[in-house]
Amino acid sequence: MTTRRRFLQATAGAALPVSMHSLAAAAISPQRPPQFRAVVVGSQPDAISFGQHFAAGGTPVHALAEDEITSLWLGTIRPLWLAGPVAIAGVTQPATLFCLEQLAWSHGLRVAFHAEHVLQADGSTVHQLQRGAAAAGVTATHLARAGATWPTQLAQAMATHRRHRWDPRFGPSLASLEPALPPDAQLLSSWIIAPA
Amino acid sequence: MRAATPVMAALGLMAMAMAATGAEPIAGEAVYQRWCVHCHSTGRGNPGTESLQVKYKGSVPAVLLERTDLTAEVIRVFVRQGVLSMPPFRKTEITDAELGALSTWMASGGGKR
Amino acid sequence: MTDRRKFLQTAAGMAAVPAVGAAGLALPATAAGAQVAAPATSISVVAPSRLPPGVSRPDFNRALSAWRSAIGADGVFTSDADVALYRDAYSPYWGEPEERVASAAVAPATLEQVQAVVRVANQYKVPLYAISTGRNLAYGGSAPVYSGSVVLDLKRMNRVLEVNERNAYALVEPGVSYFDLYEHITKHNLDVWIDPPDPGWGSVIGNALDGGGGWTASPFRDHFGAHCGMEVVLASGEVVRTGMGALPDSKSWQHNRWGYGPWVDGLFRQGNMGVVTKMGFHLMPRPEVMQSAVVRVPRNEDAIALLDTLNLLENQHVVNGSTSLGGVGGAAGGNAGAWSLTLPIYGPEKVVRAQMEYCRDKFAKIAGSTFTEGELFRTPLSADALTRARKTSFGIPDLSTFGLLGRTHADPVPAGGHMDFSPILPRTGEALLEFAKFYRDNLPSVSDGGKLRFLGPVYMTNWDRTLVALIMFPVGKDKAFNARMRHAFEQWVQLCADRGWGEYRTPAVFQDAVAKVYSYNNHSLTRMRETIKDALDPNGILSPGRYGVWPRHLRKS
Amino acid sequence: MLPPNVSAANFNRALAAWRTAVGSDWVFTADADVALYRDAYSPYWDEPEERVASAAVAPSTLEQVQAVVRVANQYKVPLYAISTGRNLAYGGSAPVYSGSVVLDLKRMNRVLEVSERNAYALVEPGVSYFDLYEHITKHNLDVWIDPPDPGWGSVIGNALDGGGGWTASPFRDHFGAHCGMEVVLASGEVVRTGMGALPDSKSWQHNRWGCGPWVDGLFRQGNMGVVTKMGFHLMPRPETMQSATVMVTRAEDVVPLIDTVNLLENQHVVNGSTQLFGGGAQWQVQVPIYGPEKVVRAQIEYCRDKFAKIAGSRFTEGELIRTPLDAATLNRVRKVNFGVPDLSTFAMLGRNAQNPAPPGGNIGFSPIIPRTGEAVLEYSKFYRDNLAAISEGGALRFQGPVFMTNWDRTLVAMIMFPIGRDKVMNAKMRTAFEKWVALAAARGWAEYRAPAAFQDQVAKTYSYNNHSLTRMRETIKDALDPNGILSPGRYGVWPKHLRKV
Repeated sequence: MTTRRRFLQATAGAALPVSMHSLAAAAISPQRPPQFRAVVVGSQPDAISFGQHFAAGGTPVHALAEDEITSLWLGTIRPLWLAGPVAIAGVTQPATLFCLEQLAWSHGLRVAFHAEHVLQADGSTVHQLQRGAAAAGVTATHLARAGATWPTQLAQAMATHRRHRWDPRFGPSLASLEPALPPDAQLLSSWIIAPA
Repeated sequence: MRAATPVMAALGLMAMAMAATGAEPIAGEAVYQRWCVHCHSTGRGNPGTESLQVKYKGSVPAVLLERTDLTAEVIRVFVRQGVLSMPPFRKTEITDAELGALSTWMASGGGKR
Repeated sequence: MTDRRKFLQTAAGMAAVPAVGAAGLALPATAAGAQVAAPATSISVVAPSRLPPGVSRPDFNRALSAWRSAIGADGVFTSDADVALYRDAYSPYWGEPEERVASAAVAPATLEQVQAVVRVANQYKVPLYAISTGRNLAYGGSAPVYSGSVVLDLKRMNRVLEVNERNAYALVEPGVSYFDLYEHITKHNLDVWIDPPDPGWGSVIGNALDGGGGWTASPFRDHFGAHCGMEVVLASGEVVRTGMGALPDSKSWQHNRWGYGPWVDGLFRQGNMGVVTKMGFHLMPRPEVMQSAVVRVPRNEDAIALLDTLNLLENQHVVNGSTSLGGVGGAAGGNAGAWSLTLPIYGPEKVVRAQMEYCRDKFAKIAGSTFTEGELFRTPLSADALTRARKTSFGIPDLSTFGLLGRTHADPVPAGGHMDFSPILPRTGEALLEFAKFYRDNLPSVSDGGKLRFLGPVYMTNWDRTLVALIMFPVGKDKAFNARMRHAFEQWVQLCADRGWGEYRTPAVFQDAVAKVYSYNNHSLTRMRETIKDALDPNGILSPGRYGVWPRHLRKS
Repeated sequence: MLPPNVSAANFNRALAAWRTAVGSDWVFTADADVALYRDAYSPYWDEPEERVASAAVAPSTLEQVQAVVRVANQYKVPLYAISTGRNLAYGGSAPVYSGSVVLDLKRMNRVLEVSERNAYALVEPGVSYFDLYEHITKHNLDVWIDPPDPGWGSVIGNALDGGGGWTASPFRDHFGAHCGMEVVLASGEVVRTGMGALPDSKSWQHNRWGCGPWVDGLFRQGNMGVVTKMGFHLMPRPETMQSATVMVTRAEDVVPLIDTVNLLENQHVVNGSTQLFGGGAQWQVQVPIYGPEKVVRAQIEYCRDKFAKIAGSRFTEGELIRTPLDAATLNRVRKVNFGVPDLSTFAMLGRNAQNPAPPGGNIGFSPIIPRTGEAVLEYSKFYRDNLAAISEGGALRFQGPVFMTNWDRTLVAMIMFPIGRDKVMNAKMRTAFEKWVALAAARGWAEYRAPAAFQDQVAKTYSYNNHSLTRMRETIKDALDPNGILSPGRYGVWPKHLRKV
């Protein structure tokens, strides 16, 4: 009879789809220690490609099954932050950022960078930087110019940029409230949660 | 969902008693059915009858309605003062008029005499 | 099936009560000249002060005449004979100066009349004591806690306002007794059950507000817990409706219990913050069958596994009936067939049989235990089945309980009344054994070397998750006997308090002593209740002193 | 920002006193820190009317709570108590009275006791459903908790706001399943209710009522005190759960459908959280049952017979699931139905007919209607008739109505309102919410709970006898909290000095 504790540990691992595991393992040796102790990505294609870049660099990347954050939080991120505030990044649904942000506050972390990407019906993407462009070393025009490769460009910028601390003036991000979106457009959030 | 009509049980509720005699309920009997029947009728679970059986050991019937020696005045005193574990009955429960009708009805053995 | 009655009789057998002379009063001879033994009372022995404390004669007369014009002269009782009817038939101070008596009584018949009576009382600062049917015997009956109060008798408000079969609820007035509600349900052929306590003549509302319980299935046995919505008259005379009733012409007053915002209903439980004039109750749809079983365990310490198993079964709602724990062994410390437990289950036949089997498996784990299934009763009960069943366990009110403490073969000359001492213990076998030993150790001193006989302790498991050790004190009309019983009662209260055991309910005369036991942080809960009382009833006119809550002007600081 | 009616001098004295009481790093005044207490789903987001905190104080012990409250009472600084502050869709962590100092109890997160034998827990306000579940798992205790949708909320906070969960009755009614409280009053005095009033009582979490007037209800959706401990009755792990769904295909069959659900629930044959889906001609209800296998199978069969009486209805038995669940099973069921807290309500696919709330900001309009099929049909028509006008021709996209039967004997017809960053859209949503409240009240329907921004309006619909219940509550509030410092305005109860005559 599986006791509750054993299956809780078991489910923690389930958050990582097999593909992501293999990518991380095959990575060439990273030049520098990874910027983020974890990268979280939703199930959308752009998010996956954002994650692949970090996986290649040896950063542990967690793709959420059906954007369900619970097991990742209980199994991976909470243990990380219980040991101390360490930066994480991701491209996910706004609600995932909202949950992680709320949980981060009591561990001494805040949203240092937040950008929103409106995936239009016609396939194009409109970017809007909400907070902390400096923290990620990226601008809206930079992303716009990248066209369909914006996820990789964004990942590259974040991976190489050094200063991921949050600005003491930052209060809560706007992750909880959706902007007015054109019909059948999709919204993705990219973010960094970092210590002061 | 509708089950068979719940049996009236041996409580002898006013409706049952009325149906049985077919006559307009004599005020006295209605008061008896409402207040006295639960302790002073026959059968199991009648503390009044059991108490009077122990007290008189059969020298007089334990069931009040079978008594022939009760006067309206005695009934009135017991109803208004109670005895042992039988508490008195207030006028908001049994009015003087109802007590009058009850006493005469019981003293006549429930209208039999 | 050992039912409470048989068990109590065995307990009663242990405690024969010394003969008590009945203070005789000559009675008119019966028609046949036989001298009818007089009821042990005389109405003029105690002349009630006839003037409420702190009220001038002119003010009291003004109040009386205002009441007469508000509710009619026949609703205002002032003569000695009428007012004496409000004495507590089981008062432990019977015939003594300290007996709590009414100065008068008023009996309104409608909400508007209740409001008028309360407004007049508030104007002239006349203390009222509200009773519903006044049948709260063993807990104070129809007499006031504050002697000299005017009794507000709600018996004439006896309308069954609604019984809804589809959503299984009733809305009643305070004067409606269990007999009245049962009669209504039977007459209209409604397929729901009521949950009667022992005596069926008590008020459905009154019993709930005093924290009483009944004998069918949980959660309906917790009468206050099963209520849904109230209408209450405050000391100002204003009327309030709680829960969804606060919404004008709400359609769900008896559906949702909580309503919106702070829930005030609890203030009226064992309280004096208002006069309840309507109350809704959730009822149980008629269960198709009931079957009970009896579990017996051989060793005294088996009580631990027995109660743990019972808790598991009840907390999973596999057992929903009113369980009752029996055991002579426990009290006497020996091991002869230590404990027995009845397990009634109500529901559809196939479900009850599966639940019974599950219980059998669980109790089988206790070495040496036996599990005996009783008869499966199908409802509605046939006349024949009724002769074998205990009515109250099938939602049928009766008064058979008075057979226990009245004059019986086992007890030919009883004291007459009784009062209940009912401390709450933790719902564990360890607590049960601790209490049994505590009782044995203290019985000699508290009972004057065995001269005073108490009935019990009866360990009652019929409140969900709660264990009550009930000890019954006979009370009669003999002053010396009553005084010693009172002293013993107060001793038990203190001895239990020192062990972390407090009563769930208590007779009026001991409500102060018991309230003082709930003294956490220098009586902070009592002081909080007093703060609320002073705000809602500044003149302190509603049931002063009930459950130890006194208005400001009567609190000895 | 200063709390209203408090001088800068007094506010500074209060802040200094709080710093000595709880330590300066637990008194938040910096804008960025205080901003974290904004209501993430505020329908007034970024507008002048948004209710915001002036500061926040986070005590970690009973004595510190008493000290903070005494100081607030001394300088008449309004406090707003939150447990974990996750009461999203009902006001979150922001105060009802803008400018109040938030009393954040998140640091009081000790699980004080969990008894497996007597199936109860005693917790502090900062304990979330995750925390309690983790405690039970770590100690391998064979009891279940009853989590609401997001599992990060406070066990105490959710109960005090009238919330509910998704396992079996009576545990789903969180306030109804509580047993015993410890509360700090506005005077700073501490009170214990029920058997807790008896010094070193041994049955505080056994018997709920204690002796004498029961005051616990005053703290439900209330502001009469700060609850610092609360006991809860828990359910022993049920051996199995099996659900069935019943479908009817004629609109009027929703009447016998609900009558049958009522009969089964009122007899406690069905104890799981039933749920009504559908609309128009097609209605469906689920009847989950928890308990020992043989018992559950007999109960499901009984349900089958009862529903079979509805001509044309279809009864489909679901899988019988044995507990404890292995990982694979847990991943394919709705965790909260098995006492496992999660945050799936925020996931994209977390949206389901049972919980249509959009992942982002939303507020719920949740009126109680009678638990009958007729009421469902009447409400559906009421919604259809008024939708066009209130939604401004469909411009405002509400979700619902969702007919929730998971409170015993109660039926809630919830309509969800998305809240975004667009001030114009939010303003339209607010107006629409107020219209629904007024229209429903006229039909004898009113809300069981309300977001902070609408608590006043909803309180006014409970107006029997010229608002006599509200006035009674105000009388008690003025007596227990004369300076009106505890959560002023919560559920429409305002202190004397803030009541517009």
